[in-house]
Amino acid sequence: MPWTKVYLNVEEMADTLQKEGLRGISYHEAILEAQAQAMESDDRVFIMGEGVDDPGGIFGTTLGLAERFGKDRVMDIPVAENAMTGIAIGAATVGMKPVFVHMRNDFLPMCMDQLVNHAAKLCYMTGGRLHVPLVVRAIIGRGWGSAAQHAQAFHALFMHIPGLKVVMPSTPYDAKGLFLAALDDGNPVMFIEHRWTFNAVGYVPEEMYRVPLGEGIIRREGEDVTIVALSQQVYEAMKAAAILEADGISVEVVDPRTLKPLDEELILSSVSKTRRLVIADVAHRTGSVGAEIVCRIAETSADILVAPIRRVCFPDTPIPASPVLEEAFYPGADDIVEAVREIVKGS
Amino acid sequence: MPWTKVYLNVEEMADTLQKEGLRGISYHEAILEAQAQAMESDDRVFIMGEGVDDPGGIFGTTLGLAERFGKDRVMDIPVAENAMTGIAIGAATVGMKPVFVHMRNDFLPMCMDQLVNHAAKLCYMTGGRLHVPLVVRAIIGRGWGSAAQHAQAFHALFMHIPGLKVVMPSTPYDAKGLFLAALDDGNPVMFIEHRWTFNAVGYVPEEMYRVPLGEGIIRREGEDVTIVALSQQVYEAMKAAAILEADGISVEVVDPRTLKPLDEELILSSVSKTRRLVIADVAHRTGSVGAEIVCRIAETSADILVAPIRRVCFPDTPIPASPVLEEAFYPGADDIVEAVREIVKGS
Amino acid sequence: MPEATALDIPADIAIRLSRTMMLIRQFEEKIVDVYGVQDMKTPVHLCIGQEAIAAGVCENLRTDDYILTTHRGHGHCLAKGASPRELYAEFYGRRQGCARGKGGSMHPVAPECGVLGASAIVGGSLPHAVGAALAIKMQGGDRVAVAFFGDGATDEGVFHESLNFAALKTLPVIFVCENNFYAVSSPILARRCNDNIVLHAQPYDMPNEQVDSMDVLKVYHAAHRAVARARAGEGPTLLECRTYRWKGHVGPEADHEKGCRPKEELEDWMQRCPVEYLNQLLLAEGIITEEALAESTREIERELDDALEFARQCPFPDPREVLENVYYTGA
Amino acid sequence: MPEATALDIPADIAIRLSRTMMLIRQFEEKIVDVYGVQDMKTPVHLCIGQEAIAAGVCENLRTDDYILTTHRGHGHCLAKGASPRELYAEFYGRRQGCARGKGGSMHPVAPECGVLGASAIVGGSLPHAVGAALAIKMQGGDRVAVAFFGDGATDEGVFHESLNFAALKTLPVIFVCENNFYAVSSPILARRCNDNIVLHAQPYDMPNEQVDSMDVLKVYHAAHRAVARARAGEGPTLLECRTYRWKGHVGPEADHEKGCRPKEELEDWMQRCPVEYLNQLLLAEGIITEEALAESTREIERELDDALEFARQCPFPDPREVLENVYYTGA
Ligand SMILES: Cc1ncc(C[n+]2csc(CCOP(=O)(O)OP(=O)(O)O)c2C)c(N)n1
Ligand SMILES: Cc1ncc(C[n+]2csc(CCOP(=O)(O)OP(=O)(O)O)c2C)c(N)n1
Ligand SMILES: [Mg+2]
Ligand SMILES: [Mg+2]
Repeated sequence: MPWTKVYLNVEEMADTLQKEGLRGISYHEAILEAQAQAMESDDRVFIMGEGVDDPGGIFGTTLGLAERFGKDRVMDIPVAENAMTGIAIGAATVGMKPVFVHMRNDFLPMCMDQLVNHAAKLCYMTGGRLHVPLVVRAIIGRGWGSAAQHAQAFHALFMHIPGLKVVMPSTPYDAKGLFLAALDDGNPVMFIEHRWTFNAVGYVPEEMYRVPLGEGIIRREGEDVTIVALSQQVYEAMKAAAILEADGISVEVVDPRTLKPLDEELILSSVSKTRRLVIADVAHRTGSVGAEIVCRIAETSADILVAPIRRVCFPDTPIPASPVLEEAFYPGADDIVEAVREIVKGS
Repeated sequence: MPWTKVYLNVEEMADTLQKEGLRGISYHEAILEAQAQAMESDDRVFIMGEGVDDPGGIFGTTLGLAERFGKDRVMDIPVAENAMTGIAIGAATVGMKPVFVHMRNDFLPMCMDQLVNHAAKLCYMTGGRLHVPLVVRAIIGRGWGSAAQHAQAFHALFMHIPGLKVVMPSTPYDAKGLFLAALDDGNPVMFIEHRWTFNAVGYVPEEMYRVPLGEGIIRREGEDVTIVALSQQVYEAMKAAAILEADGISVEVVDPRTLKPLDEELILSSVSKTRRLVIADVAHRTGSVGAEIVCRIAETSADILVAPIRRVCFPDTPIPASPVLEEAFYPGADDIVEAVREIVKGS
Repeated sequence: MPEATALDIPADIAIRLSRTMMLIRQFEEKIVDVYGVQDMKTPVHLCIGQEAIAAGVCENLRTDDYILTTHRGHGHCLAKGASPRELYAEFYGRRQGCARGKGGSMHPVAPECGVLGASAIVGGSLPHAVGAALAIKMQGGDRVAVAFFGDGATDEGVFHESLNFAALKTLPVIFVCENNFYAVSSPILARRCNDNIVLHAQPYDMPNEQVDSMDVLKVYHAAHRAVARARAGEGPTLLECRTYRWKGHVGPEADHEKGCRPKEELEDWMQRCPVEYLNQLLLAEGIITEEALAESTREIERELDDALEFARQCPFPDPREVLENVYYTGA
Repeated sequence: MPEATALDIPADIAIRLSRTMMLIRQFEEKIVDVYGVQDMKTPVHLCIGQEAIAAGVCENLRTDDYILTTHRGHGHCLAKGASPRELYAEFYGRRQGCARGKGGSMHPVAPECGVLGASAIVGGSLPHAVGAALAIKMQGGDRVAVAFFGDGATDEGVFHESLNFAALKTLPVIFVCENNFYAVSSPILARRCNDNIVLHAQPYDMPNEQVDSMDVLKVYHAAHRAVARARAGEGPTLLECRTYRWKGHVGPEADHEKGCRPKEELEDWMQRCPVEYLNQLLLAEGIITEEALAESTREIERELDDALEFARQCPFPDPREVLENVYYTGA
C-alpha cells in the first residue's frame, strides 16, 4: 500500500508512484501542506515560532505561509520559549489551536515548566474543565558539528509525562496525517520531526486525512527478528533489513509512529512472532523509549523473547562536535545489522 | 551491619542501637549534619535555595545553618530557578561547591535548561577543561492534597541525561554518606530526597564518611523474588517482605541508592538468583527507572527471568488532590505484596 | 484607621465592593475555622488582608473577561463570580468541586465565569493570561484578560517574557501584581534590590501604577483605567498593588507565630484593614447603616455556611476517577 | 566614514585596540576563505563588524578576569587572549583544539586566560558570568566577570533573572549586550516594542550605558568605567553596545543574499567599519603609519596562516574519545 511504504530514494518513488498515478512529495512539503490546509480550513489554527516567517522557512516546512496567511497567524516570536509556550497554552484554553515550532528540540528545556507543569496537567487538574489543543513541533537530528546543545532528542522525557502525547512520524504520509490528527486531538502533542527525514519522499494524498494517534505500523514483514525503529531510524532499519535478507535473516520492521500512546499490541504481536527484538532510536541509551518497550514485553510474559535485546542508539555521552567523534557517536544501518546478527547468531 | 539496616520505626532503632552504643539520628538530621560538616571543613561549599534560612529549615535539613555560617553561605535566593542554577554552575566552574536546595522537585522544570543543556554538558563540551561540582537537592514525595504541580518526581528524566548523576538515598546513613560523596564527585549530582523518609531513623556515624556513588545494596536477602526499591519505597518493600515471609515467599530487597551510575551488577546478580523482579518506584510508570532496569536485564540474556516483571509505581496520570483519589493514586506495601504474589503464583 | 477620604464612585459600586471584600474575608475565615479538623486536606493559601485587590479589579470585569490566578487565588475566583459551593467542595476533594476534586485549593477553575485556572508554580499562569489576551485579539471583541500574581512571581523570567510579548502585540491584558512584600518567608528585599515592582513596566513603555491596596477605591480606579485602555485596544498595563497578607504563607496560622516576621509589622498593617476601611467610609457617608452591614455579614455567613454544608455532603469521587481527565476525549 | 574625533587614550592602548580588532577581523575572514571547502565542519557564527566590542571591553580586563560568551564568541576569546591555533584546531575538530574537538565553533573555552566557555543556548551563559562573579565575591580580590550576549538573549527570562541577582548582591559583573538588531533573521522590533536594551537595567538601579560600538574608543571608555566600578565593589553594569553583523547568522554568506534584510542596510553599516574607523584615526593622529598598518596586517596574516596550518595538521581525536569527558574523574 503506497501510504505505508518507505521509499529509500527519490528514484524508487518516481518509478512506483508515477506508474500508479499517485502524487509523491517530500516530508517537509507534507508538513507544509498539512499546516496550510489546517489554517485554510480552521480559523483557530495559527503558527508561532522563532523564525517561522524567515526565508529558510524552518527547513521549508513553513515556506510561504506568512505571505499567504499573514504574520499574525504565522507569527515570529521573541526568543522566550517558556512564556511563549505559556501564551500558546493560554490561547489554546480559550478556543485557539496553536502550532508551536521549535527549530531545534534542544530549546525545549527552556519551556519544560510550561510543557510539563502546565500543558500536560491543565486538563487533569481542572477536572477536564479546560484542555489544551496544542501541537509542539520539535525538530531533532544530527547537524554538522552542532555539538552538545544543538542535536539532542527528548522524546523519552516527554513519554514519561502523563498528559502529553508524543508523535514521531517517519514518512511524508504519516507526517501529514499525524499532524492533522494531532491538531484535532485537543491535547498537547509533542510532534517530533527528524531533520534527516525532511527530504524523504512518498505518496501523500492532496486531501486532508488523519493517521490516528496510537497506531503503529509494520513497515516490512519478517520472521526472525523485530526491529522497532523510531523516526529516521525507520530508514536505517529498512536498509539493514535489506542487507540482512541477503544473509537469510528475515526482519520485521515496526514503526510505532506515536510513542504516547504506544501501540503496545502491535509490538507485542510482532515480537511474539519473531521472539527477538532490536530497538533503533535517535536518542541516548539509558532511559530511552526502547527500555519502556522492553519493559512492556517483560510485563506481559517472560517467555516471549528467546534472545537478549539490543538497543541501537546514541551512547550515554553528550554529542561531540568533531566529525570523527560524530561518526563514532551516531548509529546507522550497519549498527542495526550488527545488533541483529548478534542476537540471531547467539540463540 | 547497622549502616545497611533499614529501621521501620524509632522503637526498633532505639532497641538495637542503644544496646550497641551506636548513635541513631533521623534522615533530616543526617543531611543537616552532612552539610554542616561539609561547610565546616571546606570553604568552597555553600548552600543556596529558596527559604534555606527560613524557620522551617527545609524540613529541618538546613535548620540553624544560616545562623552558624552566615547568610552569605546559606543563601536565600530570588524565585528564579533557571538563572540561579546557572549562577551555581558559574560559581562551580571557578572553584566553588554549591549545594542548591529545591523544597520541591516540581520546580526543576524551571531550570531544566541549566541542568540539561549546561550543567550536564559543560565538562564534555569543553573537553574536560571545566567541570561542575554541584549538588542539587530535590525533595519529592506525597504531600497533603498537593495535587499535580507539587508532588512529582523526575529522577527518570535526569537518568536519561548524560553528564548528570542521580542519587536517591533511602536511609539516614546513606543520606549523609552519599551527600558527602556527591559533593566530592566534581560533577552535577541530582540528590533526590523523599519527604516521607525525613523522619526515618538509623545509625549515622558522627565523623565524615562517604558512600560511593554507583554502589547499590541488598537490604534484605531472599530467594524467590527481587524487589528493586527506590527511595521511600525501600521501606514499603521491607514491610512487604515481612508480610510475604509469612506466606513462605522469600524476598530480596535491592536498594540501588544511585540511579546514574546504576549498580547493574548487583541487580543482575540478585535477579539471576531469584529470577523474578518487582520494581517499586515513586514516580509515573511509563518511561520509569524500572523500565531501564528491566531493559538492562533483557540486554544481558533472555533466560534470566522466569516470570513477568511488575512495576509498582504511580499510574500514568497527573497527581490528584482529593484524598480519595490520592489514596487510589499512591502505591504502598500492599501493592508490592500483591505484585509479588502475582508473579510468584503465576510461574 | 486613616481618615476616610470622600467616596468618589457611585454608591451601588461601592456597596458591591464592600460586599465582595466581605465575602472573601468571611470565606477565608471559615476555612480558618474548619481547618484544624483536618478534613479539608489541601494546602490553603489565604488572602486575608489582600481582599481589596480582587474586589477592586474584578468589579471592572465582565463575565466574558478572563482571569488567571495563583496558589493564593480564592479571592480572585470569588470576586469574578465563582461559586463558593464549588470552591469549598473542591477543597474538600469532592466530586462537585469546581475541578471534580482533582485540583484542590491551589487549582480553582470556573470557565463559566472566566476563571481560567491557577498555577501553583510561581509565575506559571502569567503567560496564560497573555495567551488568552492574544486569543481575544485574534477572535475580536473588547474582552480583556487579567493575570493576578505575587511579588515572588516577578523574580521569575517568565514575568518579564510575558510583559514583553504583551507590550509588543498591544494585547488586552492587565498584569496585577499583589506585592505583599514576601514570598513564603523571604522578604522582598532579600530577593531584589528595591521593592518597586512597577519599574518593570518601563522597559516596555507599558502604562503602570503603584497602588495602595488597603484602599479598594484606589484599586478600583487604577483597574478601571487599565481595563478601559485594554478594551480600547491600547494594550497592557502593569498594576503593582501594595498589600499585606495577615496569615502565614500556607495554612491558618499567622507568620509571626512561626518566627517568620515581626508581630508588630502585622499589627501595623491590620490597622489598615481594607474591609473596615471601606465600610467605615460607607458608614461615614451614610451610604450604609450599621444594621445593613450587620445584615450583610449575616447573609454572607448563611451563604457560606450553606456552601460548606453542601461541600461536606457532596460525595467523594470514585477512586477510579483517578484515571479520568488525563486527556481530553471530545466535547 | 564619519569625522574622526580626537584620540583620547594613550597611544599604546589605541594600538592594541587596533591590533585586536584586526586580529579578530582577519581570523574571521580566514574562516570565510576556507569554509567553502567544507572541511571545517562546524556551524560558524562570525562577528565581522562587531569587533570593537570584544576589543574595547577586553582591553580593560586582566588574565585573571573571566568572560563568558555565546555562539558568536570567536572575537571575545581572541580579545581575551585565547590561542588562534587552539581555536582553529577546535573548529577543525582536532584533538589539540581548545575543547579537544568536543565543542566546535560554538563552545570555545580557554580557562588559562579566563574564557569560561560559551553557550549555544541563547542567554545560557549569562548566569554563569554572574556565578563567576559571586565566586569572586566569596573568594575575595578585585577580579571581574563579563557576560557577552546578543540582543536576542535579552528576550529570555534568564537575562532578567541574572540582572536582578547581580544587582541584589552587588556583584562584580559587566553585562555586555551586543545589540546587532537581529536574532537570526528576526529584527529586534519584531521581538520587542523598542530597541533600547539599556532600559532593562533601570528596575535594578543598575548603572548602564548605550554605546555606539562602531567607535571602539567609546566601548573602551564605557567598559573602563564599568570595570572600575566592579573592581571597587560597586556592583554590576549593563552596557548596550549597538553594532551590526556583516555576515549572515551562521556561515560566511551575507544575509541579504538569502533575502533576510536589505542590502542597503548592510552597506550603510559597512561605511562605519569599526576597524577602519580606528585605523583612520590613528593615521590621522600620526600614531601609526600606513606601512606599520600594512606590516601589522601581514604579521597577523602570518600568525593566522600558521594557526590554520597547525590546526589542519593536528590529528583528529581517537574515535574512542567520544566516551571521555562525560564526567570529571579527578584532577
Ligand atoms: C517555580 C516555583 N518556585 C518556588 C515555588 C515555591 N513557592 C510557592 S509560593 C512561593 C512564594 C510566592 O510568593 P508571591 O509570588 O509573592 O505570592 P504570595 O504567596 O506572596 O501571594 C514560592 C517560592 C513554587 N511554587 N514555584
Ligand atoms: C534558547 C534558544 N532559543 C533559540 C535558539 C536559536 N538561536 C540561535 S542564535 C539565535 C539568535 C540570537 O540572537 P542574539 O542573541 O541577538 O545574538 P546574535 O546572533 O545576533 O549575535 C537564536 C534564536 C537558541 N540557540 N537557543
Ligand atoms: Mg508575595
Ligand atoms: Mg543579535
